[in-house]
Amino acid sequence: MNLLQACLLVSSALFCIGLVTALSRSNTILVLLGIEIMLNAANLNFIAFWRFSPAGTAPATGVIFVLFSIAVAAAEAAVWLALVIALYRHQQNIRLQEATRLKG
Amino acid sequence: MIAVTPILSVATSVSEWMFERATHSLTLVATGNDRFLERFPLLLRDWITGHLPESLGWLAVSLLAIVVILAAFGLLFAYLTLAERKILGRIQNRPGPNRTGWFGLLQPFADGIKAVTKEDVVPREADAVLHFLAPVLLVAMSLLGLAVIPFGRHLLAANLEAGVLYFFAAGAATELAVFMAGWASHNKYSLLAAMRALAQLISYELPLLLSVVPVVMLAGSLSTTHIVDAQGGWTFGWIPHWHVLTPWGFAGFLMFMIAALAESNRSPFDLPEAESELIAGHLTEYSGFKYALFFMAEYFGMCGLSAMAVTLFLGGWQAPCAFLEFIPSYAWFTVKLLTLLLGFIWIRATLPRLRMDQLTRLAWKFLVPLTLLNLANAAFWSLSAGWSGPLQWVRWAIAVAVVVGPFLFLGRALTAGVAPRTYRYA
Amino acid sequence: MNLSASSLWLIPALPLLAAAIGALTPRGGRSLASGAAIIAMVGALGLSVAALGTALAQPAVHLTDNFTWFSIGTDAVRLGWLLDPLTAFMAVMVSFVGLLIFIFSLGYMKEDANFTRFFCFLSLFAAAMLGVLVANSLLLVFVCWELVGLASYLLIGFWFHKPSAAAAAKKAFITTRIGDLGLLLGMLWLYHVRGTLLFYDGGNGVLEPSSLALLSHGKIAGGIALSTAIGLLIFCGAIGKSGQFPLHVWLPDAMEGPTPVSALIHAATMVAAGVFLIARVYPLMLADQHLANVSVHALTVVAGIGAITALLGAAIAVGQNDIKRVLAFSTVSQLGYMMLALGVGSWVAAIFHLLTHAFFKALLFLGAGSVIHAAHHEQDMRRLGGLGKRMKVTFATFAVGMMALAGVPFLFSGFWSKEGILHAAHAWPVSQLPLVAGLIAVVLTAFYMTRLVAEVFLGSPRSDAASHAHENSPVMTVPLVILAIGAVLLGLIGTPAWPWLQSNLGGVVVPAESIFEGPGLMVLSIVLVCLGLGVGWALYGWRKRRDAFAPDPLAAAMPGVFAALAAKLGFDEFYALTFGRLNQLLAVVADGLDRWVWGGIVSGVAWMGEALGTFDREMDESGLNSGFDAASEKLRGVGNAYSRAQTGEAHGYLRTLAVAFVVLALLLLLGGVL
Amino acid sequence: MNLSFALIAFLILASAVLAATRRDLIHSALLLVGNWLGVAFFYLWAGAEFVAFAQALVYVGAISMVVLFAVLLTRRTRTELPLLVATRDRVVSAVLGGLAVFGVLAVAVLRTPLDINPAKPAASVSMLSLGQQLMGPHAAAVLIVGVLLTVSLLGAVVLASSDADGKGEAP
Repeated sequence: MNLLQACLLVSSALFCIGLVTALSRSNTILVLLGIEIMLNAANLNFIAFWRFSPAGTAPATGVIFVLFSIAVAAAEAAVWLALVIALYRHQQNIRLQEATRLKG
Repeated sequence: MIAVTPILSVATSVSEWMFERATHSLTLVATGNDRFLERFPLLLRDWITGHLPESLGWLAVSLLAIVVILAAFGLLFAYLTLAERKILGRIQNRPGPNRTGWFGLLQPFADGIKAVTKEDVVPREADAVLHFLAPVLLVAMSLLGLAVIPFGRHLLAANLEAGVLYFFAAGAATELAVFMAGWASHNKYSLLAAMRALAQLISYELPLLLSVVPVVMLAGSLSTTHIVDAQGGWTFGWIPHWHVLTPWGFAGFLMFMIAALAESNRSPFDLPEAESELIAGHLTEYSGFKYALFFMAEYFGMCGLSAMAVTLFLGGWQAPCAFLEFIPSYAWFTVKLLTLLLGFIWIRATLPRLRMDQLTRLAWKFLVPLTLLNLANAAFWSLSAGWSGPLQWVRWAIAVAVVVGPFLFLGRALTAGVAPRTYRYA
Repeated sequence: MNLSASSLWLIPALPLLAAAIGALTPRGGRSLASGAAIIAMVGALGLSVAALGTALAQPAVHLTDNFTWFSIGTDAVRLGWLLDPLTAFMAVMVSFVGLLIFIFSLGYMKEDANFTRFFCFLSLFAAAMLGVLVANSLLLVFVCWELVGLASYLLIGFWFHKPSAAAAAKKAFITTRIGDLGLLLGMLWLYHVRGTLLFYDGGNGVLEPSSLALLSHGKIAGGIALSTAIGLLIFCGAIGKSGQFPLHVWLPDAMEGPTPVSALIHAATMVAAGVFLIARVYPLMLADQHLANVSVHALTVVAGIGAITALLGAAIAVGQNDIKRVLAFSTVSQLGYMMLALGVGSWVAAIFHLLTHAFFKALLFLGAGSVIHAAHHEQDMRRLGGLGKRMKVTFATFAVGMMALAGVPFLFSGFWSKEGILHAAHAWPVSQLPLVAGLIAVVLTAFYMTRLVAEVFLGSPRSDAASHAHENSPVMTVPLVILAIGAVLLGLIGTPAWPWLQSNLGGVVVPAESIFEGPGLMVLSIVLVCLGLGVGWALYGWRKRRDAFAPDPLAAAMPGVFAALAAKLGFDEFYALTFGRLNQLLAVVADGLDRWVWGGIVSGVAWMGEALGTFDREMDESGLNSGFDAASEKLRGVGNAYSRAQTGEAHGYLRTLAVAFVVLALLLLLGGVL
Repeated sequence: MNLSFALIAFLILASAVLAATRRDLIHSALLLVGNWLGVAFFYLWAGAEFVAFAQALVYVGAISMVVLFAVLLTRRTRTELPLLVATRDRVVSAVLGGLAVFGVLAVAVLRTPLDINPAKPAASVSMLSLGQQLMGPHAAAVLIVGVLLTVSLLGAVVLASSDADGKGEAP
């Protein structure tokens, strides 16, 4: 196991922690936080691959990818804050399993 | 346990990273051929580190920088509180503290001893861990930013390529600490204050950063040393090339200072600790040394933002005239820093506190549009750098118009319908 | 002080900026709009003086700065700036006189509700005129030329709530457009022949020898040279702009605008543009002179038109009763002089007269404005009178202007510039008729100006307004004094004894002669001036008018002639009867075509579309719909079945995703793909 | 090098696990901030300074604020809800699912032969070249992200704004 694989394992573990959080918690905020963790895990991968890529290839693609990913995460955070507030206004709590009103 | 791990980890990774930086700045020193006074701090440092083995040199250099910053700003903090009390007193026509030591010069130390010896009260319902962590984190975070400020020609703790970004990233965590303090106290006033602080800090983070962007754009670098270097030189030997002396720089400086006032929770933006509404805000449940730590953090934050303003707009350690260069650079930096800090105190004594709606309106409807326009103005300034002759005047006229016109227009539009206040029974 | 040709654009740009500021200022911002306009004019004046300094360093050189505006294919449309003494002298005059008029307007328009709009338009006017001056391309000249027209339209119709003002603005606009059509045609022709419209372009410009040789070689039908035809078309534009016969009719009507506007139009900007244009393209006008076997030379036409206009304007001015109309017709007449000078070959004399005329005509108009302002907008000279005692400054300065215009000898600038023109006409080899016309006009000019001054300033007040008039504030009188000083002194730079202006304008040193050059002609013209003044004094000054309704002494003597002159020789009616009628007839025909022919075709097409639509709809409803209905039912059934999988629980979806991922990855791993 | 990596990894994972298991939402959120900081330290360790500071600025400075706002705006009482049976089932299934995913990922990572190049200098991408790349080949993406941020901000405002007439509320 080399350092790159260690990085990837850490990011896989982080991803799975995020997944478990998103799956197990009923609070919408925590579910969304779990998703943020997964996003971070993915970013970790980008940086790890960029750091250990062979010299002379792909100048800064990993870094730029992560920058855009962070920007998108910021946009996402704004939207999910609004979603949580709208949800709270509609059902007076933020339990995700109760938000099934659009079911067909 | 929770608290120790991150701190350990931080310490190791940051110190390793500092090592590379420190070695980098070591090489920079040898080329200096300036006066003795200018190099004196470096000589002192080399003399101290010279007694240590080579392998520990970098550690000593880093530690020395930290110790010097802590000592200097700790002392500055102590006497700034005294100065503030004295100046406020003089402005309000009373003497201020004058009993402890000559002219009250020992007052800060008396205050410190008193704070340490007081009982540290933690409410029963409070979240003990967070209650303890909040002041610690606050002080730590407000100190971090000082690492990238060039206090003199050779006095810089960490020469980062992204120094400006680092400064604001470090500052971002202070909001978190304020929130922690408010929430952990389990007191409704504290929580209200924390909410206010959050809203205020988020609102003013934007104009603060946006007013910095033009400087970064014009200097072409995020590094604080480069930004200071970009402001070097004089026209006719006595007009410095500081950013504040350009239309966009002047406007940017003013807006940066307004946002900095709000970011450091100083009057007239001290709503989170508005004593007439919220007792003492997020400080309500704190006493003794923790309370003192909060104050320390506030002053460190103020010093950090002022130092950044000096670096970005007022030419950093550059002397104002060519023939004044014989005075060492760190003296100039100190003079500029103290001027801004006294400005902070003066403003506190002069202006009444804003209301919450006025506060957010000022940020979103006034400062943010103006900073965005200023960004365009700076872009114009950089594009028109080659204009000469009569065009030079046109360039100035346009740049000034872009600054002044929207200011008047927005100011008028926002105060429309608000009659000047009359105090009939006062 | 020096100003390079590449910075020349700043001169018109400053007033243009002021106009923009004025346009954006709300009604309340009076001081902002007027301040911007006046500061811009001061700036333009400073730059113009600097430009003059640059130009006088090498009077014979045309400094240019050309640039490419845009490119089409391989052709590039190029514009440029031109700096020579002609540009510089004109720019100094326009910005100086304009500045004084702006300052005067501060007082004159003080009570007007649309003060800011007025200054916006004034600045636009000045900017357009300065643009004409600095342009080095006929195209750029044309653009600014039309802007001048637009600004004059806006300003003449400034009081558009008055029907007469609105009509006058329209008339001015349309009449000058007729001339501009000729200019546009000439421009297109020139571009067709030469492929460029730059005046000077290092040997390739249209006014440079190679181009002129080419143009004067080509002959077209009727035995006239190509350059003659193009020059005459360009002259059409000048006829319209400078109010020459037969398109002079708009100029007197333009008096409906505020008086500072009249001053600006008559003195500095609009009418000067025509004379300036001919002076600018003078090499082109001159190109056919060496040809002997052509039917007509361009300049002969110019001289003829100028002589007719000079005579006609002076004659009609005798019969007018409105102060401003008298002055307007005197402008027509003086412009005729300038054209005459151009036509007889002395463009330098024309520009000299243009400069002096700008000063004393601005002075006269502003003086008239001062009178009108003081007398509560009473303009009929029969109802004024006796103002000399009440308005001493105005009277004194107005008298200076009157004497300059009449050509009172030696002291006044008008005398010297007019002498220059008369001498040039005398030296013209082709004909002496222009000289005769000019000399008759000299008598008439002296006569009607004496009449004007006597009626307005002498005698006793003949209405309430006149008896309550008093002197205006310094903001109005100081410009008058400055202009009066200019009207006296400006003549000194162009006397035959010291022809500084003439030498510098053309870049060719004119030898100095004695003051009394060609004594015979000068004595004759002095005698004629005295004759005009004397007759005027005898008729109007000796026995003053008692009341507003007493008949004019001249009308009493020659009722038929006076009535014809008062009716402006019936030009307006003649045009209404001929061109107006023709236009109406064409409009009726066009209306009929529109209503019946084109309208019918459009209705027919519309009806066909409607019929097609109806047919389509029927097809859809009966044929296609049933098939779609059946398909939709099927889709709905599938959708119902599918929607059962949607539980609405977000956790469930995410879980499914995770399990599916694991299964897929296991398949790949075990299947040995990885 | 390896020691600090281990510490950072431990910080990241421990704070994430603790955040996922805390009852108190505020504690979870604050621990998560620690997690994000850990990720920033990882970037710093990997030599991506700019990204590390951006991460700190955006996550610690902005997104954490949004989280805390959401918590405070939707909190009713401080008392915790009883653990429901249905919740316990879900937790068990979630942990099983998570372990399965981790297993698959770990196997995939360990079985793949990966060449690494540790000799690469840490800060290989200078701020200048990063900026030139962003404004050069990636300029379109920067613009699009700008538009995205604006649109999401507007969308968030529309979503969260209360309906003025009150009729927009669902029945």
